[in-house]
Amino acid sequence: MTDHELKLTLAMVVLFLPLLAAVGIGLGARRWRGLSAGLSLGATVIAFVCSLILFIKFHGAPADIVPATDAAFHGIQWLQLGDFSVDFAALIDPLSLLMMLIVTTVGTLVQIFSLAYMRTDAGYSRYFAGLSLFLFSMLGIVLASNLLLLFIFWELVGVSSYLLISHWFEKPAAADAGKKAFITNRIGDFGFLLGILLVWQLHGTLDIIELSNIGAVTTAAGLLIFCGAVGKSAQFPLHVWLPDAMEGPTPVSALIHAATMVAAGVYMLCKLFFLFTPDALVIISWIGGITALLAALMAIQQNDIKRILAYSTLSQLGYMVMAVGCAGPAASMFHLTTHAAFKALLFLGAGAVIYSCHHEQDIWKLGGLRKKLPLTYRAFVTGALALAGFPLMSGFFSKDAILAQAFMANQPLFYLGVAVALLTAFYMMRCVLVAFHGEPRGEAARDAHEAPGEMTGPLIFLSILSIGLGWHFFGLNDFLLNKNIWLGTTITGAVIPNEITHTAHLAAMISGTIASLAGLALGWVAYRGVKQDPLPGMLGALARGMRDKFYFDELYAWLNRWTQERLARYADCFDRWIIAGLGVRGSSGAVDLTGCLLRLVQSGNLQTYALLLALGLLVMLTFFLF
Amino acid sequence: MSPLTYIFGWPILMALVLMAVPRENRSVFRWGAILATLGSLVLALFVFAKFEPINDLTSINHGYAFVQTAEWIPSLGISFHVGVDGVSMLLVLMAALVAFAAACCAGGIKAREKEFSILLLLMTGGILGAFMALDIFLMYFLHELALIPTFIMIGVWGRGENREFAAYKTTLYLSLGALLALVGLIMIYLHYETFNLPEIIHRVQSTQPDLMTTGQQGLIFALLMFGLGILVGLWPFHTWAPLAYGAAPTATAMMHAGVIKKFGLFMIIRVALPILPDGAQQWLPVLAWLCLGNLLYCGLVAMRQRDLNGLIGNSSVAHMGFVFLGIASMTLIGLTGAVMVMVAHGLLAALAFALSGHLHQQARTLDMDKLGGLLTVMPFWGTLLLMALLAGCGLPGFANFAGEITVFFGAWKTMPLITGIAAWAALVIGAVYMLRAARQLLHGPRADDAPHTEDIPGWHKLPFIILLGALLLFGFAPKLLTNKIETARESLEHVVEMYKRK
Amino acid sequence: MNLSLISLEIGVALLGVLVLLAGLWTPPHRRSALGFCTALGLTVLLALLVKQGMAIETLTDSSGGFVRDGLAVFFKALFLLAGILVTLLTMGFANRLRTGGAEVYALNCFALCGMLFAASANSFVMLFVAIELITITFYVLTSLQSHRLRSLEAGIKYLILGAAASAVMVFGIALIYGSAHTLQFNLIADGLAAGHMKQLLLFQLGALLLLAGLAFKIAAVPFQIWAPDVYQGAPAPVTAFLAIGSKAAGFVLLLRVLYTAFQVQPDGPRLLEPTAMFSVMAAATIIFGSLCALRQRNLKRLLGYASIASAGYVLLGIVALNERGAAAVLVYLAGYLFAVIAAFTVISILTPEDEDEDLSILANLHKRSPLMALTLTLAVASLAGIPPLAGFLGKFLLLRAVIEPAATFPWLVAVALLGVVASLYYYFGIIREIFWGTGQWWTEKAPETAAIKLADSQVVVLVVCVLGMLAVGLYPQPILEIANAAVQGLGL
Amino acid sequence: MTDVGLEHYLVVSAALFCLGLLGVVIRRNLIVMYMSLELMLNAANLALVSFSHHQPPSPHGSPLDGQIMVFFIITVAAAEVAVGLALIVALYRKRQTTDVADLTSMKL
Repeated sequence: MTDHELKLTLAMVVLFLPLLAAVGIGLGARRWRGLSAGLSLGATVIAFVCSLILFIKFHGAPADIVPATDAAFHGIQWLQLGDFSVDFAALIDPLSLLMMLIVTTVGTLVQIFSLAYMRTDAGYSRYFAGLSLFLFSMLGIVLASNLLLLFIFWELVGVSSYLLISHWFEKPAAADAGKKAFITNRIGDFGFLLGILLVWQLHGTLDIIELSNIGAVTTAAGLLIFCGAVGKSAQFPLHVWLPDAMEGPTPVSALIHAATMVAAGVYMLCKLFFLFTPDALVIISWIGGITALLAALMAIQQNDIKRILAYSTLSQLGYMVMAVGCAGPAASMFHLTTHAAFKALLFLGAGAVIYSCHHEQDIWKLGGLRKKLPLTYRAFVTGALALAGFPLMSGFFSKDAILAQAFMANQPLFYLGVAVALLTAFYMMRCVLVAFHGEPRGEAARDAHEAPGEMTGPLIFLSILSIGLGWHFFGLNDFLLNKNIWLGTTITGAVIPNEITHTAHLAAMISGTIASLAGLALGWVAYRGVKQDPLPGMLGALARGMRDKFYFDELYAWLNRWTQERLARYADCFDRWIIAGLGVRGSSGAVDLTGCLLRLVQSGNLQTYALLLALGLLVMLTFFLF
Repeated sequence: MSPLTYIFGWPILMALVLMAVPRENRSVFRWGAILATLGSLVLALFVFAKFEPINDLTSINHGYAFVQTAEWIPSLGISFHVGVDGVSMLLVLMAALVAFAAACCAGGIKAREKEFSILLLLMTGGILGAFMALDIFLMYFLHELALIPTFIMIGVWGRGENREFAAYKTTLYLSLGALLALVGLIMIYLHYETFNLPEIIHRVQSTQPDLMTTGQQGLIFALLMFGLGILVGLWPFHTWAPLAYGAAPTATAMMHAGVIKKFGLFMIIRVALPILPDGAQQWLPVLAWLCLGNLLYCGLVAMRQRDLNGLIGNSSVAHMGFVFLGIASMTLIGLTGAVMVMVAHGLLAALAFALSGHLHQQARTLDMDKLGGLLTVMPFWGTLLLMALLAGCGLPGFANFAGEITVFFGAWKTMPLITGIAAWAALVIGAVYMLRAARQLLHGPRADDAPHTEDIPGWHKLPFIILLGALLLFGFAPKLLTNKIETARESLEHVVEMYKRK
Repeated sequence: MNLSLISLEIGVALLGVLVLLAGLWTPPHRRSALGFCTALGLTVLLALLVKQGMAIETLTDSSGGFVRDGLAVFFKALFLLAGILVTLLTMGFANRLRTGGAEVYALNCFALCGMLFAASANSFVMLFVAIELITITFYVLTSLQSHRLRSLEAGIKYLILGAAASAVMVFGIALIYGSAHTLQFNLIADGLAAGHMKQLLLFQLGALLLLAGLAFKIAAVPFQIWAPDVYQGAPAPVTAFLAIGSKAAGFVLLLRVLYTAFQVQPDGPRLLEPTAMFSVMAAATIIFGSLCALRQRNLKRLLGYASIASAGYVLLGIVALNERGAAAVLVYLAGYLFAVIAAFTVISILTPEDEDEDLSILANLHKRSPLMALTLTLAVASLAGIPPLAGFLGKFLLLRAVIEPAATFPWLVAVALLGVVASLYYYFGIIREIFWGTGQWWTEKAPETAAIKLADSQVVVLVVCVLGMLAVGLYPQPILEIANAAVQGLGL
Repeated sequence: MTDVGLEHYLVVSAALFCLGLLGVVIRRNLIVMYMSLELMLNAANLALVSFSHHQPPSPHGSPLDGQIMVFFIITVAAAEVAVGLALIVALYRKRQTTDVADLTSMKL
């Protein structure tokens, strides 16, 4: 078996096994809960193993498209019309190998965790089918070799996310959240689609490899493509769906809304880095920065443990996008990887807490869990420290890389980044202190007991990754800094990812450490042993604003009501009253009325008839004779 | 004899046979209809499989396969003339699929089964024949044969308070459309003195390209565009559609929304575009803007619907906008996309109306405010409805997406603004109303006073599965569609070339 | 004088006289045998006519006033067929007449005789006599149910207005005679062609008055005023005969006068402006007939208005001023024959003795008599122009004729389309009453449900009409050929 | 003595015709209306006869045509009168009236 064939086989196994699992569950396995879970988990584990083999074996190889270069597989065309063709082919480059590995790893862990977490759920089989479908779609994004294929899987992850968020569809909040997520994503996808169309018009191709040989052409195309990432990675101004998506089961939040799907936007930006002009990058970086700051501020005043994590996810995604904008896709991918580990850890930890505390999610009703759930506590703290960028944790290194990029590209963003790092440390400290320390403040917290092994096992594994992923020993950073793994950077005129200078490195390291420690310290001071949140008293209106997410939901609801809904109402009224009413009924009524009037002529009186006859004759003679 | 003749002759023959059966034998009618449509379906699949492209436009059959001709009214230049190319082949297959599904779904009819079955079969035969006719008169004639049962079925077996109004409005509206188109067709005939479609097209494209002046072409094209547009629900002539589908019995709504409505579009592609390239040049820009009326405006109207059928009806009108956009783009890609959307939407509309028909049969209401949480009580139905709704908002994996995206690619280069607005309507507005329906009907808690509903039993699932299966099949492998359309490529290219000639 | 030329007319007249005489000795309960004999006799005559064939050689008598060409033969066959069907239809109705059980058959024969002459008229003398024979007979026929005030009233209205129209026409003939110095069609044409026409204004005035008289016969606006009342008041079989026979006679005379005598052609001498006149007339007729019928509940009156609208459509074929138009008129009338007779047969059976022919009498018809329901539905669909019935073909041909590239009247076509759409509304109303009518909602009376027993003669009429509509609609090739050949003689 | 020419006859004829028409239009009694109709027919007769009399020699058509026509008209008119009067009598026996205003059972 040649390398090429091996690559192809493994990639296809990775991609299609989850789909087969989903189809299998849908077609009949859903009647047996264990079989469904087994199918799904088995597929994911095999996919994980294959990904691992692929990564180890090929992580240094240049980008390769399978099977389009393989004559035997040339037939797999999804669509072909003249000069417009969409090949179903996988683009395997080091970046996609890394992403595959991340997705399958987290996927495996989350599924193991779910075995216990969802055990009593009525929609157990449906849940695993959804997860498998999601994994298929996500891996499709990772492997897609052209933009349209990417868009297809992009949409499919959207729908699997929709299905999983509204898994508990009887709950109105969950159902609404799913809908909101899907529609908000669709707004981003709208831009994405236009971007694809524009790229096709300007470049004449949609194939990523071919595109990478052309490079960026206009700012507009890049920005439109970026719209897709704004939607999927929940960037400002389309960030509103992600917190609501926490209505889904917690493992889903861990997998989809923390580690993988929301990172797909960042992944796409990194992979298509060559499509962005410097102007586009500036805008991208600012969007990322704003998202990071806003989300961090909002996170400070949230009380739901999952929502805190959701806002922190938003904030970290903003970080990654900012890094891409600062011409640092390597830093971005680095943070994406570490973030996947520690945020999955945090979410699963939160899941364990929620599981143990009978679905109590308000941190002010928890407390004192440190003693009841020691293992979970340790895991959660590990994750929190990693997220806060505590020195030598994985998050420290990746955040450091991003700050360094920002330092070189855009100084204001650097300071913004530092501020965000401080805020991050602060709210994570708040979360840990309030939820785990002190005395239990609610029934649920008092009765809590440690979760079973299926749940703690993944926690331990992820804790290890969260600590060590950034170390030089893992080689992740070096791997990403290798220029060869980036598409399109070899052509002339392309934007080259920045190389981090020593000064930047130093500045980032020092300010990052200080921010992290300062944030943790502030949090310790503010929340040590408190019974209720002291911040609203100190900050007043600002704290309210943070708690109410700066009123974005209200703003959008208002906007929607005043634009689209109002238009819809006008259209409906127009339809009902003007077209169907005035137009159709009106004209038929007019005809009817004319008919009634005309009939008056037939008065029944012979004399009138004779008169009309004579008049008719007269009219006829007048008209046609003279 | 060509197998095509059997495909559409078989249901008509069955209708005639059923006329002689006494009305007491209720099940005979039901099974007769199913059997006849199944026969057509099997034959259509056979033809689909055997179909071999004949790309030689100069051949005696002008690139059509399975051609059969016979004299009918020679003194008017009218003949019995059937044949298929890639485009009509797909529509025939889709029509046969939907007809079979509709016959299976006709079980809800509990009164006058005899007449219903006969009308359904006439409808099926008529529309199948209309898609394969190569004589313009025959085409029109068979379409009318399919259209008229619609009116009767809405009037007799329709539901709701205003079914009579719906029947009247539909009749008058659609007849007006058909008549306008007829005037246009007669005007074409007066120039060429024949109704033989391939011959006329051949003369337009090679020997007599300038037989009609630009002004005449413009007039005729306008007549065809608006006449056929009324049949399809082109904005602003669409208000009959939601009304009619709201009142029509399930099988009728499936057949009409799914298949018969496609005829207007088919005729624009088949007759108006090739014969009237100059007319097309004058009017297609107008059509491009009108299609936004469908996509955007009807989408917005659909957002306001409280009734499931109203929503599906409006959305089905909205989806016609894609086809119009594809036609207006006048590119090979756009036209291909238009045909794909026609096929996909035919299957989808039939599926959606079949589902809403089942719900109505169970709950006696389609008011979305009164229903909720149905996914728990009717998992199979609910899953299918969810998939249909998602297909309706253009989710990849369903044939609709393949068609819509192709249309966008076809239209983008020439009309970026319109395509952009259309994409907004497709991606966002479509998602808003489709998911709203899912949220209200399937999700959420069940109301305490919700009517008792039961899932689709046993073999009754078959038609649903067939329709959904076809949607998924063509969605995952749109090449199955494009391969067939590709065989008509040369003639489509001719059309595009003629269009761009000036 | 070659008697064999008019043998058909003689035969029909003789048949009428024989029936009248036989009626004297026939006891009242055997009267239907008279009808049967009449129908048989007419059938034999029709068979003879067909056997002589549509021999399309033009034969004229020595004086030139009578012509027997394709057109004449076509219409003679049409009239005879109508006569046979109406006679059969009358057999079922005769017991309602109270008086004149035998006379009705004889009068039918005489009217038919007039029509046969009209089909062959080639001079104004013949035209006048034929028309008067038809009209005066119809005065009597209309008021034959003299115990019904409506019948009598209709007769008198028809009489006064019809006589006035005749007087107008005759005055027109006089003026034409004054300017052309002859009453023979082809001689007038020769005179026109040779430019002998001196007093042009006189001729035009005369022609207009003459056309007004003919327009009265076909009930075209503004001379439609009599039609609704007479259609409503006359006994149903008479209305049927009036609707097809009298109207078709009007049209054959119109064709002859316009094309043979006046030689109007699209590019001919501009003595008249027939195109403008007839297009306005057609449009007004279509609009008036269609709109007035919309809210009409009396079935016969409704069909009266509908027949006005139909006359408008037929006029479209005359507007076209070409062979196609003329042929379309012929085919349309052939289809119209079956539809109208079918409709009036059903009405004649259903109409209660002393009541209105309100639409509600149709309620439950599909249960009471499926054959009648089917026939009436098809008849109405055919009148509305729905394929695959004869009416569709007729309207198709008329539209085709009027949409000629040379003479486009966009507004006229638009009016015609609107008329068709409006007509769908009221025809659909009839079908609705048949299948899901609920009877008279304003009274508490439940609709009749008793099954209706049809007489054999009525079944024959219904079946013939259904077959006729379907045959003309589905396989029109033969009739098209005949019609095309028939209009050759018009000199277009 | 003034020569009475074709024009004079025609003027009289036209006047008669118009008078007849006017009579039909304005009179309410059926019998009088009927008489007016006869007047119109006779106007036509007068015109025909005078045309026939003043017809110049012409290659086609006999000058007697017009007068033959007149005989036909008179005959037909007689038949018409017979039928008409019978109807009016029948009406009178049924309704005791000959006023047209009473004949409006069918309208609209």
